[in-house]
Amino acid sequence: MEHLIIAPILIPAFAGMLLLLEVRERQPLRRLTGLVSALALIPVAVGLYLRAAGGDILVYQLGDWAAPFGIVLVLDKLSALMVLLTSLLALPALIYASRADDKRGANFHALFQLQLMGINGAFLTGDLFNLFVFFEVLLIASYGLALHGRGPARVKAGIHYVVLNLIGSALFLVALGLVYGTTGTLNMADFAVKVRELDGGALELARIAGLLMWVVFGLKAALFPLYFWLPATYANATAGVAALFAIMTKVGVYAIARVQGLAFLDGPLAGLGRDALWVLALLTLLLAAIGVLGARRLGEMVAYLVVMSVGTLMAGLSWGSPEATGAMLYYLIHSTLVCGGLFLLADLVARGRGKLGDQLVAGPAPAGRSGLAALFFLGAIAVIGLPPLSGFMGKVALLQTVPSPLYWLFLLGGGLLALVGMSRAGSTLFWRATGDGRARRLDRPRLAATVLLLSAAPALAIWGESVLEATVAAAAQWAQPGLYIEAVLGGGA
Amino acid sequence: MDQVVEFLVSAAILVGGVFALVGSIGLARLPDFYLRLHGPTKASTLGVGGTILASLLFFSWQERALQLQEVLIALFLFITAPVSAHMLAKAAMHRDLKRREDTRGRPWKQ
Amino acid sequence: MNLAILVLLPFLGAALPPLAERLRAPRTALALSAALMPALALALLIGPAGQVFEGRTVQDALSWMPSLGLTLAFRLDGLALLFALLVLGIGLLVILYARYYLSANEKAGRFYAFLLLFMGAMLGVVTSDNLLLLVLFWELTSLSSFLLIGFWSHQSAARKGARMALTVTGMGGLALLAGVLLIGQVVGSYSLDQALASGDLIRASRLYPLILVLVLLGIFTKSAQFPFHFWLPHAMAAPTPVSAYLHSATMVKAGVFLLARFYPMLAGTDLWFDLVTLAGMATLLWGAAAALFQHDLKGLLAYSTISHLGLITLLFGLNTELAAVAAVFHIINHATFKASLFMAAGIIDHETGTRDMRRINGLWKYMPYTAVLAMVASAAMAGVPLLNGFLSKEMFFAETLQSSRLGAMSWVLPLGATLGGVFSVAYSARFIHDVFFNGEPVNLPKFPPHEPPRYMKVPVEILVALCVAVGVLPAITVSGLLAVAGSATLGGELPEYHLSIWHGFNVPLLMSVVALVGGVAVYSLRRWLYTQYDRLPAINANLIFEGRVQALARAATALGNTLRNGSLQSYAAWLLALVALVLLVHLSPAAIDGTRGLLPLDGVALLAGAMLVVAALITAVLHRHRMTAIMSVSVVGLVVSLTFVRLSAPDLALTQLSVEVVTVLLLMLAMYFLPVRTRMESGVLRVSRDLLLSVVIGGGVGLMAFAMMTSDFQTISGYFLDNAKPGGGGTNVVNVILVDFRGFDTFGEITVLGIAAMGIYALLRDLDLLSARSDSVGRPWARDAHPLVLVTISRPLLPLALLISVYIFLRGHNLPGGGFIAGLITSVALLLQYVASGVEWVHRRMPGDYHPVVAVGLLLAGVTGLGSWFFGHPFLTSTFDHVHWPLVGEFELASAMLFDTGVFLTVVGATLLMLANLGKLSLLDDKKGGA
Amino acid sequence: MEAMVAIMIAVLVGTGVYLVLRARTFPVILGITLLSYGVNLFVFISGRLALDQAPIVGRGPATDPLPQALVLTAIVIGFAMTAFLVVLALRGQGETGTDHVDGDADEGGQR
Amino acid sequence: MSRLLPFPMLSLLLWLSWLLLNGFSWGHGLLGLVLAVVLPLGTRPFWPNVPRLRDFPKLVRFVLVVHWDIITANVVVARLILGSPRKLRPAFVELPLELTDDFAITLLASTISLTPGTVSADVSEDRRTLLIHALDMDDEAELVAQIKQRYERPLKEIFEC
Amino acid sequence: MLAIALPIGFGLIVLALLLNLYRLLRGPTLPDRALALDTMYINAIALIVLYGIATDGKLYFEAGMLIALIGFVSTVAVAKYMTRGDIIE
Ligand code: NA
Ligand code: NA
Repeated sequence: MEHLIIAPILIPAFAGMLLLLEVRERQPLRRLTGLVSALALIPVAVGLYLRAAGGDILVYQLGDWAAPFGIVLVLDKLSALMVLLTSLLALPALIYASRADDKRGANFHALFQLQLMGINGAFLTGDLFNLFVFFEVLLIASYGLALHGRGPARVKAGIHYVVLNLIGSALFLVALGLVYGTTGTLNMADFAVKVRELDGGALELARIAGLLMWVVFGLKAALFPLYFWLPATYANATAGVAALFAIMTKVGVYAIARVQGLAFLDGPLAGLGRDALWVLALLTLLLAAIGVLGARRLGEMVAYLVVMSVGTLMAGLSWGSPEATGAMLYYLIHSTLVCGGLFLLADLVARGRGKLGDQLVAGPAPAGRSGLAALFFLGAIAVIGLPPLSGFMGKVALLQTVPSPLYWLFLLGGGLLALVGMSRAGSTLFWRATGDGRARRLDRPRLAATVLLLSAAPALAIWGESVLEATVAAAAQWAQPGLYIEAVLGGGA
Repeated sequence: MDQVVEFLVSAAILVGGVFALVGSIGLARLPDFYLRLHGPTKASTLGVGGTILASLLFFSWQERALQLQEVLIALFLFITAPVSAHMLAKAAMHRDLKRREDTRGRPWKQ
Repeated sequence: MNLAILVLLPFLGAALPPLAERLRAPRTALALSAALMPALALALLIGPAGQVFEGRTVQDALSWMPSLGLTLAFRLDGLALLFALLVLGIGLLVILYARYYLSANEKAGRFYAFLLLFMGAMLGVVTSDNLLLLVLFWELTSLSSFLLIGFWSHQSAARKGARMALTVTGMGGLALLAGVLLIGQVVGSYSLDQALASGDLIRASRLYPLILVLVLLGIFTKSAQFPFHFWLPHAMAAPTPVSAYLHSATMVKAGVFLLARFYPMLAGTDLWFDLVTLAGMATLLWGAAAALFQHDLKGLLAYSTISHLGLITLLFGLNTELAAVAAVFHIINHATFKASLFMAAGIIDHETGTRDMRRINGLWKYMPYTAVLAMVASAAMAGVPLLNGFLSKEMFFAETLQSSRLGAMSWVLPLGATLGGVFSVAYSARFIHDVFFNGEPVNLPKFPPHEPPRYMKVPVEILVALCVAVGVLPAITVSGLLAVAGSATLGGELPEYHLSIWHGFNVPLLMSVVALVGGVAVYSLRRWLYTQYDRLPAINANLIFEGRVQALARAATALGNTLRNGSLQSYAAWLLALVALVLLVHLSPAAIDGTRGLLPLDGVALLAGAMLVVAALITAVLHRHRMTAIMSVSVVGLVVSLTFVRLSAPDLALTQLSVEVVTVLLLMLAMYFLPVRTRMESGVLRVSRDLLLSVVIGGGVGLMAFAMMTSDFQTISGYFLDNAKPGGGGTNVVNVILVDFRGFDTFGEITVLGIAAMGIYALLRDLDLLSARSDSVGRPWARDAHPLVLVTISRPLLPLALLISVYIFLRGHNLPGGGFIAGLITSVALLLQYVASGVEWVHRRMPGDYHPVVAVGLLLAGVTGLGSWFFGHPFLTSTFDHVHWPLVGEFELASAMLFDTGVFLTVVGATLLMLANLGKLSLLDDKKGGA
Repeated sequence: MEAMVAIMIAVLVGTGVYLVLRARTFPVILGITLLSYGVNLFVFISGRLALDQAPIVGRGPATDPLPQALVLTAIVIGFAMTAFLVVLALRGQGETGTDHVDGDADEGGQR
Repeated sequence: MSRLLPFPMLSLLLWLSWLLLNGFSWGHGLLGLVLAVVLPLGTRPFWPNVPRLRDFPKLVRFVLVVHWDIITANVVVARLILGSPRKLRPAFVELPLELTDDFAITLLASTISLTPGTVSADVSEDRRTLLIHALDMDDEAELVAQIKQRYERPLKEIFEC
Repeated sequence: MLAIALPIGFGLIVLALLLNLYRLLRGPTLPDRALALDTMYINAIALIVLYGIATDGKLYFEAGMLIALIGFVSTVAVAKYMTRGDIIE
């Protein structure tokens, strides 16, 4: 039994608890604890990924109870990839927040760690109800983080975010009730096996359970018409938090991929809701692109870019082929890191512009204008999908594997709208500057964190083949639910 | 079961039920809040008391040993119920709730 | 020799000038640092060039993303060589020119960097042997030209021009990408080599029309073909070296380069002829005519460029080999004379301070040397014999006569060509006459103008010399290059043709003569034409485009705001409507097909159920009376608890009951700061919508519940019933599941509780809230804050409640109870102390920060889980044993108890952290308000 | 009995949905509470109904214990979430001066 | 002893409660004893004034009297409730207190509330008067005298000198 | 005999609960409603104890005890809210 599998959950969990124990509010100590944990997650995640890349699916039986009776963690290529991605995103986001933002409210570091715990748990768990629990962990932590700091807009957005997710949690429970009520199990693999044997009314209920899960995961992923909460929530969140949130929508995408890959690739419910997801994904893509164009703040624009990436990803996923899923995963990695970096960048810009913040109106140039402009240019190219950065590779991969004229039109057209929007934004912020603003230097650690995340774009382009090979391999494994089921139900029991 | 015990249990149940109901009837039909306050705090305590007595008898007989756990319910209720009534009375006086005109004495200003 | 390195050199070179600038290098050194890499590249090109002239194609490939079909594959054939020479050669001249053009205070380092980026991209476009790589470089040219056009970013025109160029060419680039992907789909490879060899396959493909249209979209936008030409004049806001480079020799030529490159793949069909010829002809005429009317020197050149690009395009469209060769020839010629003209225009701008031809007159007097150069180049542009422009234009005229595709309408082509020639001569004449003669300068910002610095003229001299050399001695100067480029374009043998000045008296010559005479005639009529032109409504593409974009952005914002209207309820309605839709579409009464026997319904259950229904409805109907609603919700909670009692779930009943109490406390704490009533706000329509959603979703869930309850199913739960005792050491199966089988869920659950408490603490910290100074009827609050009876009773209740907590906790593993319920009881008892005696009183008696309690609780649970590692078991593996003590007897010790203690502490800590801090709010308020 | 419970669930979910769609935080909180009751019952009955069969080993026939454990977890989480929402509503009241959440357009515009 | 058992009555109550809950066994007797000692000690700070029990037998007597009163008066009150509300003669009555100990006053107030027909509505700030609401009062003096005699006096004897 | 007494007992208490609900619905004042709720809690105890007798088990005794012990806290909170607004001061 490899205890390393549970480490991505336990490391931040214990870090969070220890942070809670530290009552004297010694910020340096808290920062250190948080950063050490975030740093430690990276080698752990790399190690896990390397284990998974070998091709075996590893199962960790909590409490030594065999599936489907106990809860299991499952490490396959897909979940390992997601955990690795999370760790890579988390460290720069935390570095950025640790400069000063963490002091703007209580318990920041503990919440951050427990958020990581929730995210990693959601990626690793092989049990549907446990997925619900980890969803709640990551949600409640994200509520706290989204509201970290102050300001009416943040609170208002926070209320929207919280209430919608509470409704979402209720729906998830209904879905879980149906899952258990029809198949008598909660283990994902077991569910996948038993759902294939259903018929009659039970099948009908299981179908609704699946569709409700799509709704719930779609809410997390921010699919149309469920994304409306996202722009305000993300745009108003503290930068480091917004950057971390770039992975949150991906949890939704992952959950859909996971459940779909296990239970709905074949059998009586094959392709469940795929058409609807496809349509919604395309609409999301389009509307988010329009949102990018119409955004009036940089943070809002980046938030819409996040939504746009979700549309792009979900369309790729709902196309259903392993190849498209492989391409989708590459794009997922790219968009998570780049959007995270852009959130940080938006904050750097806002900081340099005083009261104007990240509003897209002409004003004094931010401190370190040319450097920021260069970063913005880089990030914009990447996120729009222009060469030679990772966005281009990702889009080409998706276009190649999803040969649908409609998708091409939306993806390329959306890219064009984003191009127009981002070029306007960049022009307004960096070119139309009315004289140089405050001559303050850029904060180096903040800049470093931003650069770290944005450097994903060139890195994913240069080493694109290795990454794409990895994501394609993950998708290939994903497309063979039998392997997963065998590992969970066959092996350890 | 012994007829006598059964009779006693049944009687206790009925007594409890009747007093619970009477208390609630008081709550429902008495004309002002202060009067309504008497219904539940009195009758309900005996209502619960009756059922608890029934339960004591029943289980003690059943287990052939004294089963007094339920006494604790009564104990706790006797400790807490007057507080509820007291606090509600204070609330009513604070709000200067209407009382029946022929009420003698006056409530205190809060 | 590695072609990849050749392409890489300018990119590497882009780093040098900024570095030099940072080192405060003088301007010349800066220019030299910029020139270094291109010069090196040009030198390195000599070797492979020799091979190309021997008729070979030099190829070179590195792997990049083979799974995408994207390889770093390069090829150097005649066509690529031609363009590489143009890109590098003219590039070097432009760097030299820019050394003098840019003023001292401009960021020359950055400028050169952008220029070199562009150069590298352009080099990449022309040498790519991989279609995706080609697109990649293609887009890079758009991006780097965006930076170059916007170089003077303080100018609005520059910013807008840059964005327009990027938008239009970017759109084309996306279309090209789509086209290329389709080609790849048809050919099965993105290798240019293979694609060029698969022309027949592509043309026969069902996708051919789509491919053609997409590729042409890319080409036309880049080469400013009608109707995508409008961005080019506005790109003239760029510094002149940029125009000289991008808009004469390179970027706009990328489009026609691609026409040449894809010629073997896509040309030869009627569709090709129709689309390409038509666009070319329209562009030729429109550009030529518009050029005449520009008063801006660079504007004239820009439209002239458009026109010449149209000419080249038209030639490619004609589908004859000779026309293609002519097109390639004209590419060379146009590059040389147009680059020199731009530079000359830049010199004039530089020396006079304006580009307005209405003010610039009679410069012959002031800068005769420059005038000569410019006049020669203009003559070449006009197609005057003995200059290079004449030769290719002659070939063009000849080719227009050969086409028969239009049947009876075939005369249109030569006519159009001649007409284009006429205007071309006219605007060239204007460039010469209006600038260098035509009286005296008017109000020049810089006066008097004089010749520019010596070396600023060198690039122009070189280019003009080339114009003359090619024009006079074509066979010696250009024929070799043209031959290899032409054959590479055609992808095979060259047709028979002769580059000579004199072909005898023939129709093309006649057309040339007509063009020259007609052009001069048109120019002499210019005053009348200008007045006519001024009567036409002015069209400013920049304004229109910017207006469109802004309107689009506004519409986008409006649409965004309509959907994302800031109303939580509309978001929630979308979510719930989606659920309702799922239920309406997929749920049918047929789902109730179970055969499970029903339980009898008794009166008590019926009445209790009715009570719940009534209370829930009261809550919904009377929700605006908030206190009433809170109480009716409590009734619902009570009935739910009773339901759990009735339906064999004692643990749930206990949990529900204790949670209920804490929730009411919480709500009452909150109510102090919230309005007592909700105003009536929803309209009938809104209420009906919400009712509909409620009925559908409520009904649907109820129906599903009934369907589930009435059908049998296979479940794993038998395992838990069987193993709770032997495996988990407890008889309360629910508890064993919670602390053992699914202890990980509980671990997560208490984490949620802990996080919620932390988040609440953070939310409450320095929250400014106005509390009500009087109750809902306006009466001041009662005096008695701590009623005696309440205070006194709360005291013994604390130890009693703790006793009960211990009892509930200890029995939990075997009977209903457990850490969670025990924790809640303890919390309530402690909260009662707060309610009865106040925060300060309580905090004098016990520590007020509950963070450590939560932490210790979570850690205890976590560490218990970790403990199993030391025994080689997974996280949270439990163990238990029966211990026998004298007197006490036998009792069980289970690690799960330790875990449950963690749960207990977390619950106590979290609940108190939440509620006590909420209670403390009013203290802050009191201090602030001094009430 | 099953029909009775189904109706209870339907009413709870229905009223919950209705209240969640009201324009202020307070009814939304109530709505979430009712919705949670309904949903918890729904999960609970996924183990089917049983009278007097508490899942305690050694007391004869026992009902399905698993959904009970799940609901217990759900109740705790629901409590945490409700508490958070209540305090958030207070925060909203404190920072915006109202508990209205049916907002105006354009809040993405300002920070 | 008083250090270890600050409130012997409470400890006894806790111990008995524990045995009531768990039934008697040596184990539980011991555990209950531990709890009966530990819990009062732990909650010691919450008891600023220790009510001293003077007379245990009187307490038992008092409890029995109260129970008897509850039962008998319940019948009376039931009749009142079911009868015509018109016939009720409600009244607020102020009872002058002789008791001075908070705990004793609270016990008196609770007793009054528990016995049918009367509810203690308030205690004056100076703790000298108890406000009682009576459901159906014949004569104020009689009621006050009855309460004083039946409840207040025993309580005074139990808890105060 | 018990077989008759029990249903009657249940009936009486449920009837009482319904009357409480009526008062809760009717009001007219907040203290009335709070009192009604408090009474419901107490009647619920009786119901639970009866259920224990009816099912011949003591599993639900704790539920009744819990209500008796801490059920009044919500009533106290409501009453305190009405008099002081601030329930924890
Ligand atoms: Na002029
Ligand atoms: Na307070």
